[in-house]
Amino acid sequence: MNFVQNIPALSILLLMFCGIVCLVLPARWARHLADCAIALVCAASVVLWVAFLRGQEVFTYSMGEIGAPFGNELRAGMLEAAAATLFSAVTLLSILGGRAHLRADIGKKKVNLYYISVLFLLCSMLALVYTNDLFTAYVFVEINTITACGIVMSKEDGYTLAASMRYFIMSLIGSGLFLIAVSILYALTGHLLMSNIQEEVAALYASGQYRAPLQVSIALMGVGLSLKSALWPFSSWLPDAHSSASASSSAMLSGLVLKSFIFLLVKVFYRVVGVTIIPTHAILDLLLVFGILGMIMGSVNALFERDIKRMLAYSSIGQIGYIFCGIGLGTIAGVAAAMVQIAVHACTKAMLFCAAGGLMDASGGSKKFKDLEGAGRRDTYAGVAFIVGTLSMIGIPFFGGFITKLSLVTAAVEVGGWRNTLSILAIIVSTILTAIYYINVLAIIFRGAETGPTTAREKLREQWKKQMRLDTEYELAIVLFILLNLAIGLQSDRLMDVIRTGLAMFG
Amino acid sequence: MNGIAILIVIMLPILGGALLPLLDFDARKARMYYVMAIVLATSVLCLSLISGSEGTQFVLYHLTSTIDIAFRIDRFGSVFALLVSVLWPLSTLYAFEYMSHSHKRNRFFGFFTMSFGITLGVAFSGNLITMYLFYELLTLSTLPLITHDGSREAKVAGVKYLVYSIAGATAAFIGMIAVLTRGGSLEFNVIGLGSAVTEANRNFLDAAFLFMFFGFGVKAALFPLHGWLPTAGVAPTPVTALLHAVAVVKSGVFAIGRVVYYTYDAGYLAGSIVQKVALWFAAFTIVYGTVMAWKELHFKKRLAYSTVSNLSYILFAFLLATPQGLTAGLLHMIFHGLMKIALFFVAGAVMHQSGKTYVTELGGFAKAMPISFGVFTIASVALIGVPPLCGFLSKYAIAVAAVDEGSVSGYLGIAALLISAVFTSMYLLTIVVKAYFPGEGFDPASLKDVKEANWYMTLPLIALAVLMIVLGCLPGGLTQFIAGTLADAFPGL
Amino acid sequence: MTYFFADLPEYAAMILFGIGLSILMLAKNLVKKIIGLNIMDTSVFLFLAAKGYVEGTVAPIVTAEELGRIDSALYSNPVPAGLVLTGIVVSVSVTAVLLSLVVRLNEEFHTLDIDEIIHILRKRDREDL
Amino acid sequence: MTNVYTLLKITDKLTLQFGSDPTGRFFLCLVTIMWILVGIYAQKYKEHQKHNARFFTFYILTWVMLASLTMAANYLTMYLCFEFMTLLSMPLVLHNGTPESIAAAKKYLFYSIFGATLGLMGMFFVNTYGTTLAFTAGGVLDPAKIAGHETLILWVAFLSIAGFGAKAGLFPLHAWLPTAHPVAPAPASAVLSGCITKAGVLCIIRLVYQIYGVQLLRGTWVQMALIILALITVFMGSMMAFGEDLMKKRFAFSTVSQVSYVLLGVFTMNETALLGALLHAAYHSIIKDGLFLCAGTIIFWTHKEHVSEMKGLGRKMPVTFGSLAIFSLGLVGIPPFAGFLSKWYLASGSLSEGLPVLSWLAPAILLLSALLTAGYLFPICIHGFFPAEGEPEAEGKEGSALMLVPILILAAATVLIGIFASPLKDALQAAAATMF
Repeated sequence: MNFVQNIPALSILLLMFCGIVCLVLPARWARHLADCAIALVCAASVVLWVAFLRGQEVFTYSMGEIGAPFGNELRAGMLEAAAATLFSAVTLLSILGGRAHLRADIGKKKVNLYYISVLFLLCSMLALVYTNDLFTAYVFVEINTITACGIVMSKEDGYTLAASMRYFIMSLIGSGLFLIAVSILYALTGHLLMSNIQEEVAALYASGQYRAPLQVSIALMGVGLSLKSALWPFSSWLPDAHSSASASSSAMLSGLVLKSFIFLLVKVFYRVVGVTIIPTHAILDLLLVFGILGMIMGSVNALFERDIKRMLAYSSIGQIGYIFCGIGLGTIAGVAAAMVQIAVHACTKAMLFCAAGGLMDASGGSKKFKDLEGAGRRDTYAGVAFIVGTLSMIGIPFFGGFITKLSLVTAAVEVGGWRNTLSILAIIVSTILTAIYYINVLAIIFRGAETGPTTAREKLREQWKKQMRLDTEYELAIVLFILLNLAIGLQSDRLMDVIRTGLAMFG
Repeated sequence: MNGIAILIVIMLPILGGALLPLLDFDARKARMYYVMAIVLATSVLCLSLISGSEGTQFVLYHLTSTIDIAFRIDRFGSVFALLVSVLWPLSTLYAFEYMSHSHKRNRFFGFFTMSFGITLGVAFSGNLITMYLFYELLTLSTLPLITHDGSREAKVAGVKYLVYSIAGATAAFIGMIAVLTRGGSLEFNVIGLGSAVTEANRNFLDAAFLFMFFGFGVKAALFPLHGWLPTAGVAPTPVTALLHAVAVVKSGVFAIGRVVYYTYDAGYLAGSIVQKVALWFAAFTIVYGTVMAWKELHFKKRLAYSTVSNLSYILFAFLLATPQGLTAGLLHMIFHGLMKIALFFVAGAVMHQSGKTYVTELGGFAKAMPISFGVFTIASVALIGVPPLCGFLSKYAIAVAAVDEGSVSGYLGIAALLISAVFTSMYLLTIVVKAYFPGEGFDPASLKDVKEANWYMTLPLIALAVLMIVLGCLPGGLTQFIAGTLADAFPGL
Repeated sequence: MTYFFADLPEYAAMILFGIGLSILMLAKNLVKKIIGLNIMDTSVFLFLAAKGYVEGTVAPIVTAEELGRIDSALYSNPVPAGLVLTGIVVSVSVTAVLLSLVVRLNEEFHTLDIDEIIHILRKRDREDL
Repeated sequence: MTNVYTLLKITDKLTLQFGSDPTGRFFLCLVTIMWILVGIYAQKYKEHQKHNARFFTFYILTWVMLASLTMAANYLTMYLCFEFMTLLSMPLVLHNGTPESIAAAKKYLFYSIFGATLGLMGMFFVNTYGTTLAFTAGGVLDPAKIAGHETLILWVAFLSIAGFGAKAGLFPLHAWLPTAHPVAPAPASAVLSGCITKAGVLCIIRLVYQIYGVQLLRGTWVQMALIILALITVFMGSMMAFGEDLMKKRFAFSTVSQVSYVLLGVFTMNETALLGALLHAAYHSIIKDGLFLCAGTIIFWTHKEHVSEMKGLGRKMPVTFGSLAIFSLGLVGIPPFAGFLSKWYLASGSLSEGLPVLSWLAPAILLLSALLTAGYLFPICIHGFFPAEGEPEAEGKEGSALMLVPILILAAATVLIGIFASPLKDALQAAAATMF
């Protein structure tokens, strides 16, 4: 057995272990431990990814001695490795980018607890990515829920408590549905491992037995997971939760947590149900329609929002719609587009939330538009981040968003019938709306009274000094986020290759 | 080497403009010299590129396996670049004076200069996606110019502009991707989609063409999509003049020309139903624009509607998909640029000197501002199409192209052209008459505070008037230059 | 009829799941919501346990010497039991977190009604603006 | 065309060329003489108005363009001169600066431009279907190219000819004439009516005979339609004039009617009729200029604009009213005054053409119109000299020499050209012959 095959299990276990250790560490050490652990996981994931690029075959890794069909398995392929890399990298950057806020929002005493949540959150996301076992997936879904709520409510003001309560309840409904669906599937097939279930499902489909319960369980899984990933209209909890949390929490929640459930959903669709059966299932149409509605409604809501973090949260609802639109198209190209969007949105939205934190810092902590005027000049990193984010969201070539749009449109023009028309129209409409509200933000954060020529220069110098004192971690995070975005935009061929190979490894 | 030169021409004004707010000039003069130096350097470089480096191709970056960011200099793009690089320095000069009392001049000139590079980028794009890139950037870089004065009206106009433009660009993008999936490439190759056209693909490609036509048609102010242009008139006049009569709108027209002749080829379109649909829309817009201009009393809005109409002249010519159509369209693209920018400059000069914005308030202005209104008269007469001024030549060429093409849609266009000519005379000459002959009861004392604008404003005007006359009388060099596009677009010819 | 009785636990599980889900979604009182959640989870455990039990079999406890000589059809499926156990752990921990959250909310807003809490927040928001 | 001079070569096909041919020379002479006479008259009339520098500038510029038009050697040049003539003559109409005059000037402008635009459309098609744009007797259309497109070409011909007809007051584009003339200063009305309308006629002659060619048009529905339009205009103009009280407007309607006599001759498309047309163009110029100058004189001294106010005025202004009587006799066409000969040729040309119905209808309408002409012109003189019993004595006095001399010259011309018609007739016959 090749060493790299240990990486999935080890990274999950490492994160868990570190999380537990953090409990007894003082805040500062907890911080360093968390940073190192996540960085290590990130590096390990990269190693795994590289191994796949070098020709490593897809492999399964049994936890414990008991093998299939009873044992618990992890399974890794190209796409899983890439997703793990993305998740850990973005988590790391989000923590870096929102660090300044953590101190203010949580208080020194409890920061180590926050890092526990983060480590377990990442751990659960990686587990969702790697696991080959549906019940394990359920367990980690719940861990994910608890830790995600944990990082929201860590701020401990009225807003976050209420918001995390709503978030919790919605999530529990989702995971409850997921659980019952898993149980039904288990009852039907007698298996919990994805690959085994797929064989059974194919056999059941061929024989025509138990069609109804099978359909119901697929639908329940789809609904349950889309509930957790905030597909419109199940997204009412999201704006509150994402906007009230601390900057790095928002970044992770919007950028990653939602995506981990979508990743699981894709796995369910293509590894559990199977690529031959799923395109015939009505759940895809449902997801497409709601994805499209989400694209539009999210943007419409964002349009009227006067609070920068809520606006970003609504924007996430819209962007999640893109992902579901891609999945709902029911073609491999569509899923590939969804995967691209997962990557692009993860790094763009996380960056924007971090930058929003910076803007708030520069405006006395307020997140209302009226207080943010000129904030982009006061905090140029955030300003640049918003420019990049806007260009990416509109879909200017060189930026990640362009690749999303490219792949989604490519997928959309090739499917037939109403899906084609509807999705193309939705893309147009939502692009317009997105452009409007992001440019509106740009206009606000770069607005500012023109000062006289002499004072302007003095101010610039003063600003420069202030900038130097700013948090270098935050700046580093923003720069890396921008680079990540550009990297996706510039090296999209490789990304697409990875996704295509990865999806092929699913089958 | 020349590839790098293209990049320099495009990036110089973009970077120069972007740096302007950072440099933060104290003195008006210093900023003026800086901006002028950049603009002039770009123009000179651009002109020397056009004259010396035709046929250069340059791939900047392989964005994906099928999509490159590439530049090239061909005659079609050169014509547009020529127009832009001649008019930009004039407008910049004009803008210095016009904006002298405005606030946020750094921002204004920053974006104004950036737009120059971006427009050149559109001209020198080597494939559809590169063009799309610059096309989108153009929207974004001109948006702050429209909302410059910060009033509510300006914001509304900005949002409207943004909505229309982004919608159009996205639609065009979808068309492009459709072409990419069926045609396999986004390069401007003269064979067009010939090899990709099969019975099965035909409808698909037709739909893609319409997507691109209406998508780019937004900037070209095609009828149902023109709404942003008149409202964008709230922008400062140099912007309205240069961008909304030349750079922005022409980039839409230019893009459609690219699509017609370089992505699809003329053979694909000639006689097809999509060509007819497109021609009808263009013809209708010609009439609609002039009628609206005639009804409009706001000076700049009237000119904006006139632009709506005239842009469709160009579109109409391009859509004929014949060699004559191509050259006629390009000719009108250049000439309309000259004429319309002159008209807008006069409108701006009037606003700047007197604050008057409605055509009904212009009684007797010719006496107060003789140079401006002299040029206005020349430009009006040229736009109506009176020989030997330049507007006649291009209109004539378009009409003759339509006659030669010989289809019913072509004749429809001629009819539209003629109706438009009459309305053009009506909406422009009424202003001339009003300005020169205010009639009985006019009190000259009411205009005693109105002075002719200074040379920053009048020099561009005079230069434009001279160009209009000279090019109208001796278009030989220009037509030859334009005829050079035929070798590319019609290789068999 | 026998068919119905044979599947009785499954039907009961489904009905309970529905009840639990409804309470979780519709109840205003947070504690009731948590009760609903527990009902829902328990129903799933019932379902799993019912699936694991096979009529006429014994518990799957196998000594070392029996290994390799036995007929697996004689034993109940052990996996559901394991699942139920795991599920209970998860459910308990979620309930714990939720209850602590409820306590904090009660401290903050002096109510257990989620609608009221939202209402209070909205009002604060408006005062902010 | 002889002595062709190329001023500017815009493209290979589009050139600005000037040249002369008998028809052009005839119109040039006519226009120039009229311009000088009216110019002399205006030296006195200018006391009546402001902004004289402007007036004379445009007066001369209009002449320059009109003269250029007569010498234009190809379609493009003609179109250019036509447009500029419109633009430059417009300030003459609005010279008074009243709101009505400005509105009238705009009406004049837009009608003319609309007409010219239709004319321009002809050029588009001639460019493609013809061999050249230069005026060539017999037409320039290439039979090989138009084969199969006859309907199209005929429509184009019809529309472009009718377009230039706007300037000549051809129904249905005549409406600017009665609006523009009453508000313009008298000298402007005179040249507008006497000369500028003839520019429209000249353009139509060029199109019919030297661009489309008689072969193409003769006997087609286009010829019939144009003749019918001309006849409608002749009759309608006279009727309207008959019912009009405002003197200058009456004369304007008269112009509408009379110019269509000329057009009728042009459209009949044989040598006799064309001769009649050219003759009538000359006569009408002289007479109508004279009439407007008389009207101007009356207005200048008495400020009376309505015919009904002029009863008994002839006694105070005998020379003016005497001339008016001579002009009236000429216009009605009573031998030996000028108008007779032209109508004779028009009628005989029409009869010899042999078009169904129209051959005899045209002379009949000419006759009817002549009666109407008598009906609207003679009463002015009669009431002028012989007011009814009990009319109050009219106020007024005879004008100055500067005004009277041009009028008298014109009156003398009316008589003399009528009596000694042959030199003019011979010259015009030669001119007409070159058209075929």
